[in-house]
Amino acid sequence: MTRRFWVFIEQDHGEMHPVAAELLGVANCLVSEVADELKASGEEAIVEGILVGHNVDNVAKEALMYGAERIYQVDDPAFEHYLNRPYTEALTHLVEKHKPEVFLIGATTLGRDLAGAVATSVKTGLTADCTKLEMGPFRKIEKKLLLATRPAFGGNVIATIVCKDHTPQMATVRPRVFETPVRNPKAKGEIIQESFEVTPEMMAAQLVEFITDQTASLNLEYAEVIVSGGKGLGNPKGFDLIKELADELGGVVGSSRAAVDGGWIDYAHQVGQTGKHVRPKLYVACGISGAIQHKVGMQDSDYILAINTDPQAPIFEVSTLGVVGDLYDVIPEMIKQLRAQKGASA
Amino acid sequence: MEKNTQKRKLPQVYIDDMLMSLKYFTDEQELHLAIIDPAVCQTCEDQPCIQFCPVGAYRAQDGRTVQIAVQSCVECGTCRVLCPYLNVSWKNPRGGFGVSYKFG
Amino acid sequence: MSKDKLKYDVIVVGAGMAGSTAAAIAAREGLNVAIIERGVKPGSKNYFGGALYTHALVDIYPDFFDRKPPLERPVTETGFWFLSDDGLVKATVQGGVVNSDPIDAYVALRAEFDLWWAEQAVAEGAFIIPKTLVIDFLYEDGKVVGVKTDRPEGDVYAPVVIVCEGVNNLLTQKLGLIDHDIKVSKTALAVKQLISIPAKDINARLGLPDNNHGMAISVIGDVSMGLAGLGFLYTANSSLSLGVGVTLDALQESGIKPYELLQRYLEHPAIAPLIKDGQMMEYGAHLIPEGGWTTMPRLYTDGVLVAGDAASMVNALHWEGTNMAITAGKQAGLTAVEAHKKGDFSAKSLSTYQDKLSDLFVLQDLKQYRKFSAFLKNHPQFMDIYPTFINDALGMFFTGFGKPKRKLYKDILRSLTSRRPLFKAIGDIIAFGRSIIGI
Amino acid sequence: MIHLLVSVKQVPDTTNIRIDPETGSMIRKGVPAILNPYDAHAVASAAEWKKKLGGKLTVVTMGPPAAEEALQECIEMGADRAVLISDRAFAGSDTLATSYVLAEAIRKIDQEDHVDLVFFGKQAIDGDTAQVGPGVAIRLGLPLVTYAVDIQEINEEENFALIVRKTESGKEIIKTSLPAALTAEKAIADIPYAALPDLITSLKYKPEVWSAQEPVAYDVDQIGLGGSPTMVAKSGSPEAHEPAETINVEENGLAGAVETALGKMLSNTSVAALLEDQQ
Repeated sequence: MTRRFWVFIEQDHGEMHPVAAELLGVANCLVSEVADELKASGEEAIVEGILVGHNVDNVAKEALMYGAERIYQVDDPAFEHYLNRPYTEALTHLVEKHKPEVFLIGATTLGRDLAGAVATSVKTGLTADCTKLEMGPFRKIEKKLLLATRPAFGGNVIATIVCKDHTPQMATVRPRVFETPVRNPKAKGEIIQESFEVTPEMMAAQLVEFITDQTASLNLEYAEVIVSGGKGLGNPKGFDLIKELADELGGVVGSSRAAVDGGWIDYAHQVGQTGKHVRPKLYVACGISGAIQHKVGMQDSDYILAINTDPQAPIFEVSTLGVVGDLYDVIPEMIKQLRAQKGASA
Repeated sequence: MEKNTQKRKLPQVYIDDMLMSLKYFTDEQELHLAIIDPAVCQTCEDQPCIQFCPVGAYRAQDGRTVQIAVQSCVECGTCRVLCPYLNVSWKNPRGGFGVSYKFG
Repeated sequence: MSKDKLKYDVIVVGAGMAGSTAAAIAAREGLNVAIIERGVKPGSKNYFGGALYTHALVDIYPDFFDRKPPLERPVTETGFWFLSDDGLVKATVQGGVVNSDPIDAYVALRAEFDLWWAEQAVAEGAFIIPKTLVIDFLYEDGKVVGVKTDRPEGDVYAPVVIVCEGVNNLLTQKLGLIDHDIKVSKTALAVKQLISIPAKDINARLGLPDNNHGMAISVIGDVSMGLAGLGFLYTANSSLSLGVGVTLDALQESGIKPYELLQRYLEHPAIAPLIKDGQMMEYGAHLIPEGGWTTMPRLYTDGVLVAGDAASMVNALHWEGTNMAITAGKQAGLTAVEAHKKGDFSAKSLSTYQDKLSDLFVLQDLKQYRKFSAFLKNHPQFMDIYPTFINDALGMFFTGFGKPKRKLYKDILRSLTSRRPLFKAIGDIIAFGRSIIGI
Repeated sequence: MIHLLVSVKQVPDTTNIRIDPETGSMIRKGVPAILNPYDAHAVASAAEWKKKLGGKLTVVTMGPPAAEEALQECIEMGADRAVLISDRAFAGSDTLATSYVLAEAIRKIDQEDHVDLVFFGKQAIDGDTAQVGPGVAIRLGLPLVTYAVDIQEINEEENFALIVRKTESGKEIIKTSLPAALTAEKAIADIPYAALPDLITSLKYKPEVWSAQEPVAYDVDQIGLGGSPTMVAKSGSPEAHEPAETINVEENGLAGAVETALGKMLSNTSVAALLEDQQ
């Protein structure tokens, strides 16, 4: 019997979503964690990608390069745009046909409701927004189970959840929680076309119009890059430097409450408990000590760079990377090197 | 008790750490506090609202105008009573909104 | 929704100590009573030090303790702590008179207790309308016949309205029962922190034998940095309530930020060890009306009675506010019942409310203490010189080993006279006596 | 006449959670229970459409008796009928069991009076799983539109609805036949300030209480712990973040420190992608 570790390969108009690659990496780790059981039982384990869409052959090839050994591809015009019902029915059919042991799906807006529907349709357990996944023993159950760890009650409690005697054990994971595995362009693997008959009843909901959101005004809450200034700037003029770095990174200017208190910048820029909650991809905190009420407003950012003269500043507790130094030196140097890089690659 | 010589000074307090402990039902549609005439604040000598609001909801902006973080208010009334120019439009929040003490 | 008018026999504005009591008393006599509370639930807008006094609670519900009220620790030890800059003299009393059965005072947390207290009024038949703000009155030929709320279709009618809106008595002012807003010289701002500390640590650090013992302490001296005001410490079951109240004019003159004054009190060398490793559960602030007699509005007009903080019913020196509110609430409730029996809701008919209160401690005490807040303002020595002197005097007395005692007593006396000439100190004591006797 | 239904949940208010340091479990005392914020906006939207088109709004919740308060809040916002599904047998239900209980209850209500559109909040702020809505929709065979930020049209004659949903890359307008299901973002509707008579009605309203036996006879194997494949192996408070890796300007020199920092940032694919977009 083959132990199948599945990953849903999410794609958007033929573009593979990076979270799929991250989860293929995780799936291969899980397989390595059951190597001892495989040797003992003589069973085999395989990481397989599940791809649903229309004209998505290149996505299948791409997935093989990130560690999928086999792809089941359902390619049909009905699946060109994501709709919950047809996608759920197709996945349910594949699960019932191949009986995977573990099924990982990216916790994107698409993945979150697709996983909920599939888990219910297949009558199995699902753990959402996991921050850690591993195969491990649980009580007296003979085979290792998927131990899925996730935050609950607004991040105040961390729980490890198991799905016993139901398969597949399903879990969703937010993008960028796990590293992206190395892309191996020479990877080989099998792509199996699976057919699935979509009934009209499944197509009760249709996409009528799609409005891309480039024009979303760069307001703080939805900005992708935020460069924030705090008390460490010393005076209002400091925000000119912050603005320059923000423009260089294509971001917007934020601030801590202390800067707003000092009257250096308008209240609309304030990030924090009594200001705005933000989740940008990149948050650069300059001269911000990082008192708790500021951290609450920005700790969900994906990547946090903090620049502060004080190595003990609390901001370093939540940042991904810290530079200990005077921002009036560090920022101009950073702008210079960014421009140099742009110059080189332009 | 350790003996220290000079009189104990006033500690620096970051008011927002206090606010983290409070439960608010924030009224998205109506603000119950407002500055009646911002120009008056610019002439106000010591701006007591900023100094004595127990939750630091009043903040000086550039040019000595005053901004209110209304959602931090605990409806104590100090600003209304201390404002030398009666320049604060002070109302209780709409029913069900504002601070909601968990312990009290 | 039915279009006919919302009509009750009595409307009570505010579900605090006074409001819920008035509603319970009126409902008990068979009247159809509505309490209109602006908070999400009764208690969510109420805040105090503080302790509740058994005499008032039992007067409303004789079976009070059988109802299992949500009280914190009983107050088995109470008194003054005199804080100097870095020292402390504890003048507290326990046992004896304090050890009555049942105990005279219980520490409480208002969010939980006021909700329970309002539920007792509901059990008597009152109806609570939460999440609704009363913004004005409804009149018919000059007489109040109901209230206007801030909700659509929000008019509610009743021949008598009992206003228990609390210290910010905007409605009472709107009725013209008082011609001014609350005064900076007659109002204190109190700020407080409730700090969670395991019960066994509270008992160990404060010398309480078990969780069934508690403290209510008035803290005088360094806590208010010489400003006219008082600090306090109350022991809840597994948390400590520590705060300080200072009159607004003194605070304004000092330029001190209220939360910095509180933090300084919490960092006092004698206080900090009590709250070590404690977790702050809630910070809050509230005004306390200290004008008493001198800022009391007229207590009644056509169709309206006023009770509680809205009527300045607080005796700051004795930390009496909630019991006055409960007592006044009861008399207001009874007055409403009588008015219904007489079918006369005029000011004259409702004036019996004032007469009832005059025979009780509420108005008597407030009248007697009418000069006290002015006294405090003019005698700052009670807030810094005398507490520090008491610390020095007792400190020297109990460490005067090997010192010629004649010199010791001279030093003790000089530690007073160096700060305040003797005849002035005596004058202060006399002035204190007069202000609390009310002559 | 339209019949709309909203599935709601009463949740502990997680913005004020305190964790008992010893046991690592949540301290319940002093933590108010509230109507899940996303559900409140869903009810507000359903109430708007019920008033506009004329019809009935039913709300349903699965929870302890105290959840009655959350249902009263829905009546205040304009719901006409509230059903509380409460039974000890449901204790410990995970999302699979929960979606079974809710789906069967909605099926029963639909038999009495056909339901045109089922609303869910996007997610519950205590569990944050966002699985119950999709689970119930698939069990009832309803087309599902998630992350709805606006309902443009509900057309009873031609039996369709136009719903706008928000995704990372933009906004989609979905046309779905009725009956259907949607999960709502807060933007779908503002919460009204109820008229006093509605508030008073809600205070006196007693919801219908359904048990595990009637009026729906639930299959015991699909509810409670027995019906829940997932269970909590262990839980505790999050370990403190260890401080970030820091580069010191003094030690590495200004240019060197910034270069290393930029290098590390660019090794992160999403940051690298971001910076390329700016070229």
